[in-house]
Amino acid sequence: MSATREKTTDATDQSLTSDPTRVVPYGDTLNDGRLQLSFSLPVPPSPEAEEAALRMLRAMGLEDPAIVHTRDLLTGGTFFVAYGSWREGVDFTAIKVPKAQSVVLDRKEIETIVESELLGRPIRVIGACTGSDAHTVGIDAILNLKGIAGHKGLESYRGFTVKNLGAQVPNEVLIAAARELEADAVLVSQVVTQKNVHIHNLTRFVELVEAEGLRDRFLLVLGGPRITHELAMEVGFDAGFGRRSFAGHVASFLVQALRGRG
Amino acid sequence: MSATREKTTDATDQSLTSDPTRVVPYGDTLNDGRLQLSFSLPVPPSPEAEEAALRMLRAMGLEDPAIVHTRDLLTGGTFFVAYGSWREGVDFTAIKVPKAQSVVLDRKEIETIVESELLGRPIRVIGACTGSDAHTVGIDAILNLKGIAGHKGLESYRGFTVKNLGAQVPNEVLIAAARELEADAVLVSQVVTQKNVHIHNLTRFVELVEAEGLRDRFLLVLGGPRITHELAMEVGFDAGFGRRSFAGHVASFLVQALRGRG
Amino acid sequence: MESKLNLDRGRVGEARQSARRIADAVQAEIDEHTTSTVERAVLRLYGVDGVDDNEVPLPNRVVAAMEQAGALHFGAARVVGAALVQGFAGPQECAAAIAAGELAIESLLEVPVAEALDRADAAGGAGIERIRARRWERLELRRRLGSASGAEHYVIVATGNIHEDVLQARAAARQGADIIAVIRTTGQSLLDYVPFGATTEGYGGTYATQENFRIMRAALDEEGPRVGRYIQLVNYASGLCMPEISVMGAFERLDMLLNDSMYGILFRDINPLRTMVDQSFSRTINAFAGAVINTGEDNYLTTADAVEAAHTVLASQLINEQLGFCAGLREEQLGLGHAFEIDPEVEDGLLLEIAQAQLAREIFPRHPLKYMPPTRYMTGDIFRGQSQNAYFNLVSVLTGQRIQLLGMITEAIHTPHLADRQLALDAARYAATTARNLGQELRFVPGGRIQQRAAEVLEQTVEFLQRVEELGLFGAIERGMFANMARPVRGGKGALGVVAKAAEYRNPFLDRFHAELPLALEEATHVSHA
Amino acid sequence: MESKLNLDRGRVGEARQSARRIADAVQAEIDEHTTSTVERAVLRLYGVDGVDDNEVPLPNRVVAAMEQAGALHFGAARVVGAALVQGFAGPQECAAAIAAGELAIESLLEVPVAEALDRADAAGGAGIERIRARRWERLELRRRLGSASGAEHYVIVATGNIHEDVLQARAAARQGADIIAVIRTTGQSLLDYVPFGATTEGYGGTYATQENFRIMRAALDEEGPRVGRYIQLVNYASGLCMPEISVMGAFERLDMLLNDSMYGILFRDINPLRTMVDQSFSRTINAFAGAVINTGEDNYLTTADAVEAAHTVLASQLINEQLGFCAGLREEQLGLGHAFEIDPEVEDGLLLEIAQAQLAREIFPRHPLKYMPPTRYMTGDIFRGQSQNAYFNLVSVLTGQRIQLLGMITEAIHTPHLADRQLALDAARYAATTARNLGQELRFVPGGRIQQRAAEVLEQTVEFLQRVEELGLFGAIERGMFANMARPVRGGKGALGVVAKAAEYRNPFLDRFHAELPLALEEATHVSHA
Ligand code: B12
Ligand code: B12
Ligand SMILES: Cc1ncc(COP(=O)(O)O)c(C=O)c1O
Ligand SMILES: Cc1ncc(COP(=O)(O)O)c(C=O)c1O
Repeated sequence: MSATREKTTDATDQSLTSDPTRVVPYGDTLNDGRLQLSFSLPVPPSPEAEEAALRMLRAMGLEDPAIVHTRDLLTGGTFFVAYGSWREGVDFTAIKVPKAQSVVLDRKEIETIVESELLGRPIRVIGACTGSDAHTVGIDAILNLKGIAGHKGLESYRGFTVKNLGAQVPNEVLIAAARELEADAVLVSQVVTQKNVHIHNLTRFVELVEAEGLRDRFLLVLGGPRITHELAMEVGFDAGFGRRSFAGHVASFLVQALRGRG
Repeated sequence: MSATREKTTDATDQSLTSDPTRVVPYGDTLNDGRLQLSFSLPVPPSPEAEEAALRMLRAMGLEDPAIVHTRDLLTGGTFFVAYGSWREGVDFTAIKVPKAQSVVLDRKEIETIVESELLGRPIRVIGACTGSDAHTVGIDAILNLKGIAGHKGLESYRGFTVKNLGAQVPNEVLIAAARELEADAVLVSQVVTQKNVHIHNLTRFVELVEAEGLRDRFLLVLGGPRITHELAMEVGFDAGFGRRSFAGHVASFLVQALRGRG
Repeated sequence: MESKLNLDRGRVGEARQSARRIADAVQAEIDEHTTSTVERAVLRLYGVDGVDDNEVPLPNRVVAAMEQAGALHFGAARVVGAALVQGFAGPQECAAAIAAGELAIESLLEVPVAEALDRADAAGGAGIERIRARRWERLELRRRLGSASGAEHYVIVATGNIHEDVLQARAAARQGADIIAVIRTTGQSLLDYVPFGATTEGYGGTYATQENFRIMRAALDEEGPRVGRYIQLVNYASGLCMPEISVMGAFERLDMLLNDSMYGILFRDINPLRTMVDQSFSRTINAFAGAVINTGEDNYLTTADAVEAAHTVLASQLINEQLGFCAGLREEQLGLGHAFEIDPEVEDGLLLEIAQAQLAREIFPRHPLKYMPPTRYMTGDIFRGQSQNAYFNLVSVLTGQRIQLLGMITEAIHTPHLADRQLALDAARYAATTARNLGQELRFVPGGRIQQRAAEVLEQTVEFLQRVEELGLFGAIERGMFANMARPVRGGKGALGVVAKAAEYRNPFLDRFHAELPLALEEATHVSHA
Repeated sequence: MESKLNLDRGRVGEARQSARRIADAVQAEIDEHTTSTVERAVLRLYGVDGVDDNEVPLPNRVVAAMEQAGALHFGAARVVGAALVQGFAGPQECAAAIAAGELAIESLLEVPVAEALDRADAAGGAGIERIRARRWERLELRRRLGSASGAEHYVIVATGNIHEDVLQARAAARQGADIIAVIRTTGQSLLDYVPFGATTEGYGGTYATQENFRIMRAALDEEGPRVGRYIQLVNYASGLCMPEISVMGAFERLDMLLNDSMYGILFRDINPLRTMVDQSFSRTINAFAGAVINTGEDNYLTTADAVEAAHTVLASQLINEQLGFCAGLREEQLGLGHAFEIDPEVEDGLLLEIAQAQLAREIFPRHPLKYMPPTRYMTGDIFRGQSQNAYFNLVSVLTGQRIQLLGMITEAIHTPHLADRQLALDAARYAATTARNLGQELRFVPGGRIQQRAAEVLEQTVEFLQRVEELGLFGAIERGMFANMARPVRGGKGALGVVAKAAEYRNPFLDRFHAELPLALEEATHVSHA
């Protein structure tokens, strides 16, 4: 029957990307590269302001930039919501992330390593939220028995001795206490990051530790919602933990790092 | 009294920018360049995915990129909310925006021009929402008496004859009607822009007008929420109007353009 | 259900009676007519499918031949029956022969009517069983997989490419959606045929084709067990091919169809009588298929003002209900539409929204109401949009809406991105959790603003329906009483496709479907939980 | 105001009586003591100001000298009075001389007490008149410019740089803010002095200095007429310098001060007795200055769970109220704190929030309650954050909160950007408009979840306060009954700065302020509109 012809296709389970060496954002079409931005420019609303916004978006390498909303901020500024497409691509296959610890271990594994392979005594950990920072919920979540979101704190692990100095602890006080405890690891929490106050405070901390010749005595561990491992390394710590870190992550790092130290 | 000293300063009414030739976004500090982004990458959540996001942000020229939120999209994708600083700067003093009309006139001025300087007869305007597009609210807002947001439509202006063909009008039908009416201006509305359907449709429209040798007979005016003047020019129209356009803008353009034509 | 609005039940009854009379009058006209797409739907029910080399579907070829022969008013069943009498292997072969010019309609009309119709009746069994099987399949899957207990969260995919739609629909299911609608490409409603095969080139949506339905259905059936609930699939039985799309939906187990009685007239300028005839048969098909239909009252508020035109929404819901009953749908299959479309700048707008949503809930207690999110007053300010959607979600939970379309923060910008849907699903789930029992805890002050508003809208509706009744529905439409759209009864697209039925006209499917309706409650797919 | 919660008024009375007795016991101890910052505040009230070459404020130099001389318990007034008797031109000259080492405290103690105190009394007039003038100025400005009729929308600026703060505060005023708080830099609360001059280098906030107060006040006074309403200015009288900051606030016409009785103890580990004495005098100053104070119960919910610890919030509000009354504040000046801090994942969390907010509203009907937005459960998901804030704004409108702090979508990320505030103000205004009269229209089901929850929290509060009463407030704090923070009564920072008053101790300001209190209703700046 030449007058009819049957077509059919199968729903193949596609992926959101066509090329892992050129990963771009996915809006609603493969490789559309679509992303959303919002920002304020320090100029009052006008066609020129919109043009400035578009130039900025183009300078960022965005194709088809579109301003979808503007709002007069009433003080010489304009708020923009915009969309654009970024299609340069990131080579995903080339990414190797330095992680704080090679493996996240479970409680059993951690406790076994402490018992069988490590120092033959509990690991001594001291922690504080330092400088003028008074946000203790994070460090408490890591150290205290109670933990957070169902993850118990380091206190709950067999083989760890934990001391939590709390809020607004001066660097000097923390270092003195660490020395007194003969700590294996010093944990520092920094939550306030405005104007890089944490960088100043952390740099000072590491300087003090080094000045006292203690750098090799302690593992230095940093944490906080705006902290990345990278940043921690930069300021001279051994590891850094950001959002959604739990005691298990820290413990995994500690046992592996201490094992590494032999 | 040397033991005391008085300090005082005055609150100067600062501006949000220090240098109009290097305009950058304003977050909460002069020249911080801070902006917000959100996007999905076609890779599952992982430290590598975050690194890919950071690389993308850096490739866009953003300093201090920070990922503040990730969400598993459960299909091999990850949603990110991020912040970063763009500090290259746009030279605001160099921006000259080509506007559809040099001046936005008020109703009186427009009507006076029509009466005293123009054709000696009403300006004939025809409009439609063309192709498969059925969004008439925009073109109705421009043409119909009622207008929108307190701005009456073109019908309400003395000296204009207006015909609105409504929704889903084929290009051929609009052109034939324009010819029949001996229109001075043809107004086209395009709201649906997905996969650039409007570009295809508009390009075809201009081709048809040109093929019929009518390009010089009509002023071609384009409008819609995703339309810019720039885009309108590119597809061969005389002017383009985007979000928050009103009849007054169009009328201003028309009388000035027609005056220009002599 | 206890009334929170203290409605005047007598007035509700009057309004419903009025709508009943309006519908009955229309139904009388419907019963006298058939249309090209109704007959194409009959052919599809017989299993006729496929396209010719010009991509013209075979049902269109057959109906075109009938039209040319001036034989449409006899109905396609007679043609099929006659061909079978003449020895064709089946309806598909018959259609192919007609398309190939090898078989003339005229010759088929020579077959004795009674004999042709007998064969036509018998041949209909396969199509009917096919639909019945799909219906049982759905019941079984829903029983096995379960479904949402509160509102069903409904999102759209609209990439234009069925394969990309599938990807996004799968994602949406995993992200928490209960219902997935594949939006149609712009313009399809004005096509007087249904495209064929898998398609990848739509704008603002994807072509509704049977193959696309099949592909999506298969994908969602795979997701169901993975996410632990049955995922419903929606498409549009609107426009010039309402009954055909309903057939396709019935064959591919679509769970829900946009299937309004007046939408095509008002918003697509389709001929009024054509639309009425088409909606009637398509709804009967949906009724038998166990699908839920969605009506489009929300659309009124995109051109008319939500505060001023509130009563037209209620009036239209009542008319849609009665026309639905005429077609054999039961209450549990009537997803009557309404929307959260009051300008956010209106003082006490939220009170009015609550009044309206609760009003619909109380007047249609067993109906799975379809509640649309803000669209008209969404802007490029995606942050304000998120607030608007938050209040919409809250009102939805508060008033026990069942089919909850989710608002997208990018509503004014583009068809939804992958992440837009995720954000919308998260926001709806948040509302459903944090306000789970809020509706049970709140009462409205007697005679206060909310109750007053509801009473006022009801009153206006009664009056409005009286006027419609006087004018007749077609007359009212002609005068622009709905959505400010005046549509002349003889005007509009597709008028040529309407014919008065011949005396010996027969549509075996219509008869059989009606004979077996209404479906038992447990067979009507969606049990309203209101 | 009609009760929506159907509260047991008897139990409310019992709770309040309990709090009254708790406060009275503490007040007895307060009356016996003074502190270094109280005396520095006295010096500031005399007009002593400025810093030495090491940036040490003169009031600190004088008090340090008194402490060294073991003379703090006599009070600074005597020192000032004695210096005036000895012929010093005024308190400032006296302080400068002491700071320069040219005048020994010992020599001043030789001046006959009565004579010194007489002069001290007389010399206080200038400071008192300065404050009174500011109070009248405020009344006049508010009368002239008007202010918000519903909730007052409160936003923060926190750049660290007073000039950048000014820019942003002006913007916020134009964008719709009614109240602007300049957040303090981290760590200032633990400084035992108040920095001096304009500052540009804070972290997470800007130093509270008198000059910064003046700069911001001047800027907002300029904005007021432009935006057509009086813009209120807020800072923190918390930490080790509560009374001094209150003096500065009174001099510079701050309208509102964060000024809790327990915050310093619980959250800054400041010595309990010190805090109690300090809060008492600082509140008396604020009472006389016509300022509103804000308490910090919201902070409890950043470490304790909002569902479980709800009663500690109410208990603390009652204690803060009674201690406020002891200090001379009237109800209209008591901005008692509470917060929308229930985990968004909690089922029916919104019902609990409504119950809590309404409970506060009904128990403190004339108080301008300070309602804090979600902070703890805000994440980097700025879109979910916008929904959380939408519900917060709605509950605020629904329950008639007066001082509405606005939630920022970037709460979990950074101190607010310019645009964050705009979005927050837009969102709050949207809620205020769309739900303007919603509170009036809704009733809670008798004995339903909301009423039950309110009754339960009230009951727990009564019991909790009884236990606090038994232990005494210091004992209860020592046992960690508030915010899970155990603070030993002798521990904490600043303990050394507390001394028992000498028999002949005199604080002329305390006496004069109390003598003129309470302010007339029309003089208490904020008339609650609840
Ligand atoms: C609770 C809170 C407070 C409470 C703190 C109570 C307490 N005892 O901790 C109170 C009310 C006292 C407070 C006060 C202030 N706060 Co505050 N606060 C918050 C809030 C709402 C939640 C923080 C929190 O508890 N998160 C929950 C914990 C579990 O998360 P986390 O800290 O990220 O910890 C996790 C990880 O980061 C990691 N982690 C954290 N530390 C460590 C350490 C180690 C070693 C490791 C391995 C891991 C680790 O593991 C944890 C568990 O997963 C945030 C906003 C928000 N929603 O995030 C603002 C916030 C942190 N505060 C802020 C500010 C500015 C302040 C003030 C300075 C404001 C002021 N000027 O008055 C004051 C002063 C405090 C001070 N001196 O530091 C800003 C910081 C801005 C910035 N990026 O610089 C925020 C972001 C709010 C804002 N947008 O302005 N705050
Ligand atoms: C109302 C509406 C509808 C109504 C239209 C009713 C009608 N008679 O117009 C109905 C319900 C029918 C509808 C249907 C569809 N819609 Co629709 N709809 C909208 C909605 C909610 C509002 C549009 C509107 O009325 N805006 C108000 C007017 C006044 O604004 P405006 O059009 O921008 O016009 C102003 C300016 O742009 C300018 N202007 C406009 N035209 C012109 C012309 C000239 C000459 C000039 C000078 C100026 C000018 O001036 C106007 C006044 O200021 C938007 C979402 C939104 N909030 O924007 C979606 C939206 C436009 N729709 C959309 C889609 C995809 C559809 C459908 C295709 C979906 C589908 N597949 O079923 C269908 C089919 C319609 C079709 N065939 O075109 C998309 C378009 C996406 C895109 N960018 O491609 C949107 C953005 C929603 C979304 N996010 O998916 N829609
Ligand atoms: C009932 C109904 N049918 C159909 C549609 C879709 O429109 P179109 O006719 O463009 O496919 C809608 C859209 O909102 C609708 O509500
Ligand atoms: C009552 C009160 N005082 C003071 C503060 C500010 O904290 P800090 O002591 O760090 O200035 C807060 C913060 O929330 C508060 O609620």
